[in-house]
Amino acid sequence: MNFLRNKPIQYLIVALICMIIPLVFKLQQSTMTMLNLAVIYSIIALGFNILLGYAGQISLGHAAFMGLGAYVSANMVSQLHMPFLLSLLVSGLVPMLIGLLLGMVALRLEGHYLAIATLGFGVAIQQVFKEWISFTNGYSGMTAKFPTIFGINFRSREYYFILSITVLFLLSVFAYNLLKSKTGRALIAMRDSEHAAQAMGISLFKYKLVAFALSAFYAGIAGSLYMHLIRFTEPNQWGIELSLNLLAMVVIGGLASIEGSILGAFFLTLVPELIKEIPFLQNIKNVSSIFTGAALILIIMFFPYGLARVGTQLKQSLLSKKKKEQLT
Amino acid sequence: TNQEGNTEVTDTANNEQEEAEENNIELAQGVKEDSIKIGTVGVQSGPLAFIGTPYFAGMEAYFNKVNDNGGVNGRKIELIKKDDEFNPAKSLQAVESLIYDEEVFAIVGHLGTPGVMAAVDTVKEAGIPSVYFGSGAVQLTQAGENFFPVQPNYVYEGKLMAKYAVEHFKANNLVVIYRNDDVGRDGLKGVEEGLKELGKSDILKSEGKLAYNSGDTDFTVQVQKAKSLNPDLIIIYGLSTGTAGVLKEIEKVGFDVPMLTTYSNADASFLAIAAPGAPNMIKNLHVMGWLDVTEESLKPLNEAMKKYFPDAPVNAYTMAGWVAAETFVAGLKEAGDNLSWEGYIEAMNHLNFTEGLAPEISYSPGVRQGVTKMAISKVAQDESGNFYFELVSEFNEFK
Amino acid sequence: MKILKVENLSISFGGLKAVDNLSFEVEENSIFGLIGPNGAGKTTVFNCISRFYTPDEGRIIFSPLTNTDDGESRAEYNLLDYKVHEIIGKGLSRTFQNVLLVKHMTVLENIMLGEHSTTKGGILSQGFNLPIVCKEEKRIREKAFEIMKFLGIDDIAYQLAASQPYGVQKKIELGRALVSQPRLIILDEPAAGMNHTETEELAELITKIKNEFGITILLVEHDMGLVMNICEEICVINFGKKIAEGTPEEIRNNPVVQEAYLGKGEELNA
Amino acid sequence: MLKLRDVNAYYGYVHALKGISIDVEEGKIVSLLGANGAGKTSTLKVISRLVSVESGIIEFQERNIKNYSPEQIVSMGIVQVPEGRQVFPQLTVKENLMIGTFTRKDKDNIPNTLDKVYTYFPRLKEREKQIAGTLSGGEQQMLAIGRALMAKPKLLLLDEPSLGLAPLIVKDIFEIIKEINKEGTTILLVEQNAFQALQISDYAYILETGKIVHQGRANQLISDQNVKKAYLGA
Amino acid sequence: MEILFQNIIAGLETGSLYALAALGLVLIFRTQDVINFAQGEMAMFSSFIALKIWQNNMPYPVAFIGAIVFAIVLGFIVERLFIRPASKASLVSKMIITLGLIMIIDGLAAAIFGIDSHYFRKALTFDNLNVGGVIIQPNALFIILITITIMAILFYLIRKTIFGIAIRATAQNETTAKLMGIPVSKFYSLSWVIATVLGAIAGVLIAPTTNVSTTMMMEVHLKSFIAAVVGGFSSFIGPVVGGFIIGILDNLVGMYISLKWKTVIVYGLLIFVLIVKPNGLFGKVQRKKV
Ligand SMILES: Nc1ncnc2c1ncn2[C@@H]1O[C@H](COP(=O)(O)OP(=O)(O)OP(=O)(O)O)[C@@H](O)[C@H]1O
Ligand SMILES: Nc1ncnc2c1ncn2[C@@H]1O[C@H](COP(=O)(O)OP(=O)(O)OP(=O)(O)O)[C@@H](O)[C@H]1O
Ligand SMILES: CC(C)C[C@H](N)C(=O)O
Ligand SMILES: [Mg+2]
Ligand SMILES: [Mg+2]
Repeated sequence: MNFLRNKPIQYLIVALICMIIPLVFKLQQSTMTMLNLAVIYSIIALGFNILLGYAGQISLGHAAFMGLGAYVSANMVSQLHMPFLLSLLVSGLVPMLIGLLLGMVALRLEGHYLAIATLGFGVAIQQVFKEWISFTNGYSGMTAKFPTIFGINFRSREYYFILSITVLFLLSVFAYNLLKSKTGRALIAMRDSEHAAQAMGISLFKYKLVAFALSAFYAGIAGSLYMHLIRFTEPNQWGIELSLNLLAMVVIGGLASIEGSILGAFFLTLVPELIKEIPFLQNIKNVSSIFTGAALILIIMFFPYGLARVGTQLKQSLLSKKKKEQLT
Repeated sequence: TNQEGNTEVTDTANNEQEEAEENNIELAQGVKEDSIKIGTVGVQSGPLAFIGTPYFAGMEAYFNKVNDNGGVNGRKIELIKKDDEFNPAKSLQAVESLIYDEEVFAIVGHLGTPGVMAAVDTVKEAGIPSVYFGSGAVQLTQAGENFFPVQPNYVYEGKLMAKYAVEHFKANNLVVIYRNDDVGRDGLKGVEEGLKELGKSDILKSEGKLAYNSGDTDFTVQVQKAKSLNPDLIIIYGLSTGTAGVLKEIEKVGFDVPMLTTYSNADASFLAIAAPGAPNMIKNLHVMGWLDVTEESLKPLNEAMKKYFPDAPVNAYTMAGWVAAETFVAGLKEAGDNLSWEGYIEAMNHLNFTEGLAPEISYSPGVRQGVTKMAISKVAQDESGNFYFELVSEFNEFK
Repeated sequence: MKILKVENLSISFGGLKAVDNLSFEVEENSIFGLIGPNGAGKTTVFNCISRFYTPDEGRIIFSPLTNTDDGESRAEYNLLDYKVHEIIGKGLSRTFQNVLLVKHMTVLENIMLGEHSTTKGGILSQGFNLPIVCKEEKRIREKAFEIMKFLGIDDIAYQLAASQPYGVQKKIELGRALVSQPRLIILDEPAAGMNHTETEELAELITKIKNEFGITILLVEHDMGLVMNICEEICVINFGKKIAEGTPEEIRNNPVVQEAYLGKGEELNA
Repeated sequence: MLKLRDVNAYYGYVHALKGISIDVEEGKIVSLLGANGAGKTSTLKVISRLVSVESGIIEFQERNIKNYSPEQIVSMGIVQVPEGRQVFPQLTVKENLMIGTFTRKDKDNIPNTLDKVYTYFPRLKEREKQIAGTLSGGEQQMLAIGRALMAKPKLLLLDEPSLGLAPLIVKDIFEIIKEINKEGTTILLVEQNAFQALQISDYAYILETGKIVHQGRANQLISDQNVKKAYLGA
Repeated sequence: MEILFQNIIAGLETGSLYALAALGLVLIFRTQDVINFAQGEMAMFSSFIALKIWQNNMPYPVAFIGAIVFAIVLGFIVERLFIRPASKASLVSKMIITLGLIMIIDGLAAAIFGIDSHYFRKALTFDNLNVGGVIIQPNALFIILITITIMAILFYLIRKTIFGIAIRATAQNETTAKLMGIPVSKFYSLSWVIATVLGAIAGVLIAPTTNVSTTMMMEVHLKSFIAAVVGGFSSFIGPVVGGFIIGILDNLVGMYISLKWKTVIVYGLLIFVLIVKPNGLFGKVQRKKV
């Protein structure tokens, strides 16, 4: 059973279970759409966590990358009639190139200044979406089709779920491998002490670019998957609100944690919808927003290291209590 | 665009048709002996809730009234409401939930262009009747036989504004200040098209097209530019806050010129925020209208609102919701007991509804224009200083 | 043979000349001390050598022995041509006056960080966990353990670096500098915060590093016991200028140094 | 003046202080010695109420201060020079010094104290307007000590004041400590430089892994062969 | 020429609204290193209080003071209830708390006050001045004046008094600040209270321009961030000048370059300014010492 300790294998098992559940138990279609969305947000959150959690670089403009991925992929599939898989890859690569630009900005800026510069970047890109009609169809919005891979059409929400989980799984394993080796150490070192990192031979230039490029890549992939699930997009979606939501996902899920990114994304996608379903709350206006806000705050107060580390945190406090008792 | 999708859909549609032929009293989903379940989707929370909330209230008020009077053919109408937060993905999710999980008979009054557009394919593939869209998107007139848009689309309204500009205002020099988004851009496009068809393209120069952004608070540039062009009419194609902001600036610099704005602003709540900031210049303002807003015809709405939602305001959005419900029920009455989807669509194809707030709503096979007649009203002031709209033209069509 | 030559180095901050036309040379495989009163400019010199600062004037030449295919050869680098992160790859590593460990890493990971520049494998091969990456990880891990054993901190390999006492943190930093297989290590006050016994251990350790690994050591330190004990040559600076240079014995008895820095002889040995 | 009885403290589940009892008499200099990680800093933090105590008694001038907040401790006259020169890096030297006077009531005497600190550390006067973060290590240490002196404390807690200071200045520091002690400030001193610390102290405690293993009059400890071997070096 | 001046004057007025909103933001940033995303929402809530008082036929000054009193309470409660319990959380986590606050405050405001926009009067309602064809509203001058006064007071407080030094020290190193006897937690309360009051003042003065509604501060708030960053977070003059610059730039770009692309251009300029001066126009550049 030793191989079960291998993280990628654990991921694989979880992924397989998740794929099978909807096939066995028929879930409602809208629920499946929501779960698909949660998986897609997990992908962008994962990329964003590499940036924020590991590399310590903030961005408040990441929604723009997801939007870019969505538009690139819609154009490639619908206008250029490219195969979906190729489009998926390209819709990761294009934002990645733009991500490099943002990385350059990050070389000069820190902390809150970086936050605002990236926010400005996001707003500017969003504005480009609004004005560049030939690429985005402006406010009228862009439509897309369900993807076809090797002749199989992913119109059913269950099949689509298999597709999105597969992508999430692959990207999680990639992230895991990367973060446990040289790059991961370099990013963390850069986050904790730029001086120490530099002295150890870590090029801030290289690793800031790597972090921004990777996270933009993940965002673009998520955008493409979103586009072919919802089959419609328009510029207003890719604004600050989504970028801030993303930030919230990663923080409450757990910074610098792959599982945390996924937990956070699921939390912020599902919880507001579930709250709306609670019968006796339905008459209160804006319950969902109020309760989601409260939940966010409570999680940070009680589990400052995020949902992913709730277990460890509880274990530790129990342990310290026990040890103290033993000692006194 | 969607090859595979389409064939499959026609397949299922065929199946249903066959079933219906075999068994004539087969009712569509959502229809029961004494009830009929329908759904609606719109924004109820977040920054745009000010649109969706009164809109839903208007709809509910009408359905409540119908139900209190015994329903339609003995069937009470059960309305399922979904909040999409103006997010297209959530809107799609809501529509899916209504069609496949709640299994409603029809979607009524789906609100918000992005959400409507995101769900177009799904609604089309399902074949479910969708009546009234809280959207001025022009694409809906071509979306399919099961789509029944009602409110004028922005492009059409723009065209009609051009016509009024030329015929009513005798304008020779026009300026358009528009909200730089789907609403304003479609409106501007309409004005341009209208002028072109009227052979008057020269009265709107490219310097005369002035955009503002939805969040703008400072309209100095737009008003200064407009002023320097010396126009004889300004069309303001924007929603309430922006339009009020423009008016305030116009008041500030004392710019005395006739103005025309969209039907979205044709209600008292707009006057309430715009008038105090521009007490003089607002009297130059004209609004388009597609509804008959005389006290007389508003009476049922006002009464129903007083009864069911005493605290809610009655504004353009309430009226829109009311019309959505009216239109759906009109179709329902027309269809009688033939409550399959085909039956309803068939009935709507012959609808000519004239008893409602809108002067006339009619469809025929292949024609999904919705409302085409609009009139203009001017802002006036009564003795006690209150502002109100005064109808100053007939209901006209473009052409 | 000189491994490091600092020539006419000057740097100023605002109006303050922190280092003023300073030159000194460090003999290969020796322990060289750079001492001087507080604010004399020692850390600033280190920061210039490790390229955190760019001097206003002067040159810094680093000429380590490098292993090439056909035996050892001597390279010559003008350090001012390189960026901070390129220095360690040339065979020069450093520690910091205010210990700079990566707080959220274990001791082991901190030390592995020192091997960053010698680890092979690109982003993609790491992401796909190619065999070369596994092999490299294994190699640097073993190397890290070797160093930790040498320093006697292998038992805390998996603990967080930040919760270690100050003295241990200094050792971890030393290990991190050592693991990159440098030819020259520059140490900024390694004994600060250590007590007498610990300082003696440190002295042994530094000598051992020199002897066993053949690494040259350039040292800034205020603990005169340590400096006099292990340094072969000492350069004394004050106000950024060199005021004396020589063997410990010469320095100890130099009146200028006594006046500016040491105080009278007897107090020294206390 | 200060009394600790059987104090236990934890970091998470690390038992850092295991039943520490210490007395500091008014007007005296008391040293706290021990190897790395023995718990010296933790003891000072417990007194300043930065680390919470699990059990035990902390009294200052007969008052139980266990539930006081750090700022209350300071206003009672206990001021600490923290380990590792914790200056405020973005403030100027002068501003750092002024922070020291935050709780002082006798605002009129502040210029005097400032003059005094400047005579102790002339370098600080030269650098009055420099941003503290750019000072050299030793200069920062001087600043940290000077800042505490600005508060005119009744009890001064010094955590390794000689850290990173040049030999001449170290000598000065111990002179300064003696001097302010003479002027009425009681001192609790943590030092690695044990020999010099004992020379100016009246009494000393030796800590090992969170426990007090030796204590006694300073001059006795200096001559105690065991202590000398284990803690002071030959 | 008149048009140019008209645009600049209007830009100054709008800019001072951004600046006013930014001052509260910067204050909290300076004391706690936290960016308070909810600053705008808190200001919105206070503005509603003023509106309600005014709508109940109370005189304008009463409404104004009512909003300020409310803001004092609100700032205190928010700090005690939401920020302090999370004192151990990281800085980004605190940012998320303020995001959560947005959701709560927005939700509550909509539930309590409804979702409609309301007209609110100006502080000064004298007739407009006409200076050589340029029309100036006395109210605009009043707003600009208030902004500069508040800026000056804050500047003095932070730069010159022992409290100011203590506030800055606390932001740099909380633990050591405590060791110096600074009542850190009281300072935090106080800075939230002051910041919320500043927000309320901004809100009440902005209301005549944006109308009072749950969304009234959205755009202003965003611009105020940018103002703070362009000017530099490390001073109080910076954000004010930053606000003026953005207000004027917005108009000039719209006037002379393009109304449609002005957002892209202004944000592009912002990023450019930051790249050239990474600490903002008034921020100090510091060589970090190792
Ligand atoms: N970035 C800077 N800006 C201004 N002054 C600086 C800067 N860096 C160093 N200094 C000044 O330059 C002088 C030399 O500092 P440096 O840190 O090199 O001293 P040092 O010899 O290492 O002293 P110590 O033994 O106390 O660590 C000091 O007086 C310091 O205040
Ligand atoms: N923040 C912390 N988290 C966990 N453990 C800690 C923390 N701070 C100190 N410790 C542990 O508590 C013990 C006592 O530490 P303390 O800093 O008091 O020692 P010290 O005697 O001051 O040592 P030094 O001479 O190195 O300053 C040590 O084992 C240390 O590892
Ligand atoms: C006027 C409203 C009923 C419609 C809304 N403005 C929309 O975008 O679709
Ligand atoms: Mg130094
Ligand atoms: Mg200590």
